[in-house]
Amino acid sequence: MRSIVASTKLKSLEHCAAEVADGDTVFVGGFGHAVPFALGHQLIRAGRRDLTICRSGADILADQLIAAGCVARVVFGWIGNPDIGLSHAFRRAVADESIDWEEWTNWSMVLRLQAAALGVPFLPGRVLLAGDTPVQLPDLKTVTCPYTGETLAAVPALQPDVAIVHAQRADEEGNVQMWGVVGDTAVGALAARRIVVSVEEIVDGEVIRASPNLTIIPAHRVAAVAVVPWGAHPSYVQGYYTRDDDHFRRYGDVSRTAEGTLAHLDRWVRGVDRERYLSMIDTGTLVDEATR
Amino acid sequence: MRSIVASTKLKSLEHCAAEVADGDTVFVGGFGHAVPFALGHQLIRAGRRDLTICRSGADILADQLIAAGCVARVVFGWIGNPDIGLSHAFRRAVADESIDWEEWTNWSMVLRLQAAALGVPFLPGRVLLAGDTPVQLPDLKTVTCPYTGETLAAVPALQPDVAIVHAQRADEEGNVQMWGVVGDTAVGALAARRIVVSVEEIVDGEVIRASPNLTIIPAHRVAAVAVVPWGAHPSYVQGYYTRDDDHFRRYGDVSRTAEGTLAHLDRWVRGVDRERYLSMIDTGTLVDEATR
Amino acid sequence: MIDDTALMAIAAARRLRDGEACFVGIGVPSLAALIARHTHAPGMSLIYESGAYGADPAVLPMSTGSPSVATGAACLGDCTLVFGELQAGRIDVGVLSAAQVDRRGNLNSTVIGNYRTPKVRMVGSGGAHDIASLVGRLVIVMPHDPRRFTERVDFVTAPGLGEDGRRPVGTRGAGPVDLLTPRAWFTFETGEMTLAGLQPGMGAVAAVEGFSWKVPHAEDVVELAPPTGEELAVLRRWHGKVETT
Amino acid sequence: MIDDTALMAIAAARRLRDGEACFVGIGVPSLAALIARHTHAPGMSLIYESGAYGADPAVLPMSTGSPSVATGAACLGDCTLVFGELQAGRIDVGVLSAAQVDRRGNLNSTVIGNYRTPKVRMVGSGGAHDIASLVGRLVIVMPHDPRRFTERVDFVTAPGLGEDGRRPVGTRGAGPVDLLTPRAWFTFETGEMTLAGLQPGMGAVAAVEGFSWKVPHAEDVVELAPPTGEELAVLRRWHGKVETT
Repeated sequence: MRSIVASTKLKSLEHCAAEVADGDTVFVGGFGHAVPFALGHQLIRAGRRDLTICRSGADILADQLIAAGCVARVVFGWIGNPDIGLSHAFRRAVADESIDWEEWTNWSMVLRLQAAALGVPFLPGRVLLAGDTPVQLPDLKTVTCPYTGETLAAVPALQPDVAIVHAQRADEEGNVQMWGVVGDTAVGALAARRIVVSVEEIVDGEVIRASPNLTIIPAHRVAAVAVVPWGAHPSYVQGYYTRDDDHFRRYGDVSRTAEGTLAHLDRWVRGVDRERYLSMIDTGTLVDEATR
Repeated sequence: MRSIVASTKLKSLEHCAAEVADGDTVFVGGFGHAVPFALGHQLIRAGRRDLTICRSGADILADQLIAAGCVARVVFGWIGNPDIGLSHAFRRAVADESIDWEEWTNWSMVLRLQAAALGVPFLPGRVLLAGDTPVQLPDLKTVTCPYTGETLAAVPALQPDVAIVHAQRADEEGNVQMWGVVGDTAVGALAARRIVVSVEEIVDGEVIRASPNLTIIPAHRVAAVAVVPWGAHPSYVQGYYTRDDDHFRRYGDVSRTAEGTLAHLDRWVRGVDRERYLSMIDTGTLVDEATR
Repeated sequence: MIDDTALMAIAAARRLRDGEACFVGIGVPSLAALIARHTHAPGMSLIYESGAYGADPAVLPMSTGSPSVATGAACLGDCTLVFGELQAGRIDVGVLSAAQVDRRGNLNSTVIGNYRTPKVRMVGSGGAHDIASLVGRLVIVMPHDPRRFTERVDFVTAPGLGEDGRRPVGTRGAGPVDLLTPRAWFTFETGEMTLAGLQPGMGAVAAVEGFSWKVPHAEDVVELAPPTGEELAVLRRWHGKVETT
Repeated sequence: MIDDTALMAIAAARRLRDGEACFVGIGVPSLAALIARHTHAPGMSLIYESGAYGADPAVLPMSTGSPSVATGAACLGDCTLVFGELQAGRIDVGVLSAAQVDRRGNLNSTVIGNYRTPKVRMVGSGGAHDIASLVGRLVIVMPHDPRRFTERVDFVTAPGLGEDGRRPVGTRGAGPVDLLTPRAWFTFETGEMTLAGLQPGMGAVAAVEGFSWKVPHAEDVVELAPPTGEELAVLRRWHGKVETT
């Protein structure tokens, strides 16, 4: 009785990526943890164009999407290679004026997504009121509290067309479970009109329903789910595999030049299927590390 | 190394209840699940007065606090005995004008607490704009979105002086874990200046840190924790014991009169210690039900 | 077995569609949603204000936070999650009951009589105001008790339609679309409560017996199909079985 | 072993107090907080913007969302939880670094040069603006690199004090109170960066060597105590050990 499955949301990686259309505003999930590299790479392979990508802290997946020419605009709170250095493709795109961007802070980006998740056009915030960050946001408004008279930032809602998210597991109905670092993944997904998800594994509905507090996205919000083991590599998935820090370091080196970045994309993304990708990483070491 | 414990927050039930002062605004945790009956009953035994109690949906613990004369004011979204009937002590107090009250809705109460948890004086909402509920809130203001021009309710923050919460478990440092129905318990607790907690059991920090996603209140927000097995009875604690529906039904009967209510409080609260209380309930049946 | 509750719940269940996200209240609303989910709408998600999605209670819950709501749910978030989704317009349908309903589909669960000096002080809104203000459309279930049907409720807890028959400013969604009783099915397409169907064997007069105003009829007042064997079999899993004694 | 990082981190650790809730960034800020927690401040809670409270990383995390932040944390909420607590004024102290700092304690991690046509486009605020705007007080760690110390940063990512030496309107908390380098300890009590202490064996001239403006001295410029054996032993657990290769 409890295992009624109405219809399956289970689709291929290609199908999931096809939920993202040229010109869409895309929330990219993963706060250091469970970054949807496989879904993002599929967007590159599919030649998606003119995307606006948004999230609070954007790491090298954003850099790769920019380098591959998928991105017209970035809306972010931070963009770089954590603890290693800059987002070089973004830096170059700024220098040659080939990209537009809008720069917030991590909290104000979360508030923007939270506003959309709550269905309100803005949320009041106590940031973006000093320093130069608000100066670069000429359309930003303030709001006066009708009770206290205080001036707060009116942080505008940001509703992505689609969210791409990676997580530990889901059932066929599309209930998505994540644990470990959640960051802004749940709120960013819930803010979006459509949600597509890749997971390490599909489990029976009974497994999901045995620990419903871990479900971060309920099924009726999910458009499609793909099973993509290692789909967050080189980031990590709590309980499955650890972060491939060396990969981030190597990308920090090669991405210093446009040529190096494109060579990296040729090697790791373009024309590379998942089987080939997995053959190129030392999965044994990464799994072992996760169990320490 | 990971088990460093700075100082214990572990206190007696009496100590925890003493964190609530006469005249305080008290958030009462528990959304059907894990209602802090033991803490609330201790407030009655301690003769606390002039409290403002607040939460979204208030059940018979609120009724008992009112009947016992602890409460000057109720701020609520709903008040009653779920699926059984009215909050008779509240009904009588309204009739004899011995209580003040402020009536919202469950979502607007959650927004009020959420605003306090987020440190902002209001949140915009799409409720309280039609019908008679807003008419009874003469101080309620609206706010105009500076981007869309829409009129929204400006739902004012509600910061309780103290929250009383029951949960499954905590460690000595005060990290509180809850699973099952959370409702508005976490947001209401985080909204408050002080948080006092009773739990079914104290566990080692290692246990907490093995499943940190279940921690709803981090230790540094917690003033004191008491170990009170069955501390949510007659409500329930997921994984520990089920709801004592009969107790709610019996209270629904006896609470129809002031005399019946006071007799119930004499029998179950006043002059009754935890040992005596536990001897009066059929713990075996309730535990068995929980494992179904 | 085919008592009033069964007739109301089964008729309401038929107004719910497969694949919908359905925000439900306690009592007959829960029963209606469960019947739908276990007959023609297996992909419907039951949502409770306590934070539960995809709930599948084994017994009828007494509270939106009851053990049967939590156990076996697909997702247990918090109030902010479910009401946030509701406010963002992402919940298709709500099922509610109340103490009173009026010809505009306004619901009252707050007071009988005057607000500050009421004849009966009731439970208040809970999530009812929020659901009625925001959900995609509202299905109402009411026992046939003439005192519960009034031309104008004493207090509009949950807004339906205004005096002009349109949704009040500040609300979203279609508001009340269906009202089911053990005797009849009413709709609100014209802006007021209109008799649209009759429970099997029921007459049009009996359908509104005791109501204090003249309820208009739709052009075609249909007779509702009797409960099917499947519906009754499913109903029996929950009907009369509230949470443990 | 007592390299620049060690000197900076240990001196910063001493500015943190037992029992505090401490919002930390990646790198030396994390190292400083870990030293404090494992020496004099066992009851301090390390908070990362990814949602972690009471984090206790076994190796120095490369990202605020790294495995070492998650594993062994006391609480993993989400960004809304931690930034909400920050905005509500409930986080006592933050520890940050940046590309540039100025005499008013403003931090820049956004651009060198002009904003739209920069010489170097950097990573941006992340949580730095939010932490500096809202935290109880801010401790800054900076390597001694004269290019990083300017009278006015190119871009105020994270607001410190205004030109009048006071906190800008719209910010909360005390703002920058301590700045630690491998050579010195600076404070901002007077409204501008002031030399308050020297690392062991360091002279007052070397402390500000290469800085483009004249940094005032406190009345008593103290000599900081050298790292203790305990501090160095604790430091060695993390120093140089970033996440797995």
